[in-house]
Amino acid sequence: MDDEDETFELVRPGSDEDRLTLDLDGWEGPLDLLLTLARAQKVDLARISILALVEQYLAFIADAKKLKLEIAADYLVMAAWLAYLKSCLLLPKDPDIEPSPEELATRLQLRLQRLQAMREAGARLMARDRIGRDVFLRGRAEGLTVVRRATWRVDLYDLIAAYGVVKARTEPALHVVARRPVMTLDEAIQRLERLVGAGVEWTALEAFLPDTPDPNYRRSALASSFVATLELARRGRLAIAQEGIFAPIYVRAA
Amino acid sequence: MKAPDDPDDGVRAVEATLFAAEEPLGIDDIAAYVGEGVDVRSALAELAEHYAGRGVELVERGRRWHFQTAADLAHVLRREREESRRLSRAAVETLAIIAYHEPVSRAEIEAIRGVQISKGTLDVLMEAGWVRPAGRREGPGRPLTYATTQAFLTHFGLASRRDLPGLDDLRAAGLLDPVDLAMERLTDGDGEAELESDAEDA
Amino acid sequence: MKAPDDPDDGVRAVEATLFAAEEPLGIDDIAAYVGEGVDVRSALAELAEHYAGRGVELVERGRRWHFQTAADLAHVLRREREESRRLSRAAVETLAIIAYHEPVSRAEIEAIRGVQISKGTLDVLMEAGWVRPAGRREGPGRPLTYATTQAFLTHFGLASRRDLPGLDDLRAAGLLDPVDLAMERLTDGDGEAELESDAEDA
Repeated sequence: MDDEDETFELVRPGSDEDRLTLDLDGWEGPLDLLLTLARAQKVDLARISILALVEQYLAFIADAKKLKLEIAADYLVMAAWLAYLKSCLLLPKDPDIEPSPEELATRLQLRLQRLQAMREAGARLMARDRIGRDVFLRGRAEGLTVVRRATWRVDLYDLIAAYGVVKARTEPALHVVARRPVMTLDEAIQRLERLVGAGVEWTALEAFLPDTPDPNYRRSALASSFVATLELARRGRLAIAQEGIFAPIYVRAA
Repeated sequence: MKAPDDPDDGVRAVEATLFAAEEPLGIDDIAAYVGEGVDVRSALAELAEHYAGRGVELVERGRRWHFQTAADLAHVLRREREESRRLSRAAVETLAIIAYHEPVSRAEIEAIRGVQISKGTLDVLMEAGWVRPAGRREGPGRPLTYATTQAFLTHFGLASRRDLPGLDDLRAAGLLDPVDLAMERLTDGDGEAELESDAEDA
Repeated sequence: MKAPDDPDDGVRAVEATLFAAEEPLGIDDIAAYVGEGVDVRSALAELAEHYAGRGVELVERGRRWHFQTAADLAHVLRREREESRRLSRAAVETLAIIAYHEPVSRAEIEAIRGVQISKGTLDVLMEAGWVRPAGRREGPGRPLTYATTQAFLTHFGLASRRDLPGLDDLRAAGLLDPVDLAMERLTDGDGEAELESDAEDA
């Protein structure tokens, strides 16, 4: 237990909490805990005994369990893995095992070295002369000003076109509607209802379209009449037949 | 590296304190930072002399000291940047209405446009130098009226307002055709800021 | 009054501009204020020399320049011992990993630390303005990468990333290479390993 006391001290400097209430929150994961234990060996990480480290970790977890401390799953996963690694390292060499336990141990060592390197780098970074702590910027900088001067892009055409828009918007423009080559749905329904009448012969929808040279009007009439057939069929006034997709549509009185 | 005229640490401390201070400091304030051992008064004298003629000067105002940039360099610290921007549609329409109907009040502009104009629109036109207030109209409320300026004529290459095309000209040019104009605006697509969804569709 | 070593107006203008600026300025920024006729680069060199050893110094951080108080006067100016923004250990480590490995993905950071990054860690670093997203890496999953910012260099007093403490040693020791690569080196022995940036073993 003495070892662990020392470890707590190492990791939680300045912590004045009662050690019985300690859990594993003090560590940033199992790798962090391993690194702390490794540093307690007080040798270069490159020459550390992985086997001894594994023993320490497992002992630590066992102690934590005894104290009924909460142990997060990833610490337990690491413990299981280390127990496996330990058994592999102790058993006679089996060349069939890939990767070899030695390689796994080396990898662990490399990871600890990297974490250690970044931890030290972070500490050195934080210890630099930092603005607002060690060095200070000017307290009341006058500030530099950029005066933005807008130059507007607009020409005479924009101006008179805008006036045209205003005028067109406020003046009623009835003539536009009258000129549109459109057959409205109401128109189409009335027309179709009249033309189909009581005819019981299947007749192609096209036959009911108005005779017009204007292709736009013809297209509008076709669209409106098609919708009109659907509407009239819904009302039970006529029946629709079609042999296949895109085949001619036939109608007759229902 | 140190030259013989390098400042001593007391002077340096006073210099740094004044530099970092958020407001002008009195001698006592400075002493509270730099400590007992420093002769603040003589440090200030040394600094004032050192900075004389530089881009930054140490000045005393009402027994308080601070650094400030040299007054003759004020013009350096501000620069102008020209930004070419497209006038919003609301502004162009408003300008056009003023040009065709001046002098015209804000309420009249809105009546002609059929849409309200936002506060900034007239400001922008006045800032551009194209529109000016043109007195108040006699009558209820005495509304302020607006008119165009000489700069407006110059910018748009007009000798006078009479050069603006009349309604007949506009119609002949197809500029009164709402469908075409609506189409044009749809394809224009320059991201108008002003939202005017009404009255577009014919 | 003018001594022979008094600065010329170009130098004074650069001095005043940097004094007045609220943030570090690049050479182009300065030139935009002081105008065409000034050799900003040589003015900066002259100013840096002039201020060396004074209570206020001119420093370059990532190609941007600013004045700050001399580091050895920290004890004079430090108002309170408490750091206003105390970073968690996770944040410090994460910042170091990003600085020494950038651009680096989240998975790579986690591989080095052996734990997942908790939600707030990167946020805190980005909020401080020290870390920024640095684009996605080509490859499986196209992970987002992170890098440090100009403000990071400024805050930590680094002229450039090359100034990161111990960077050369870490690089020489291979400690900035991923474990897989280091492993390959160890087993191959010839040190000629292909660079593989993707994640280390979990």
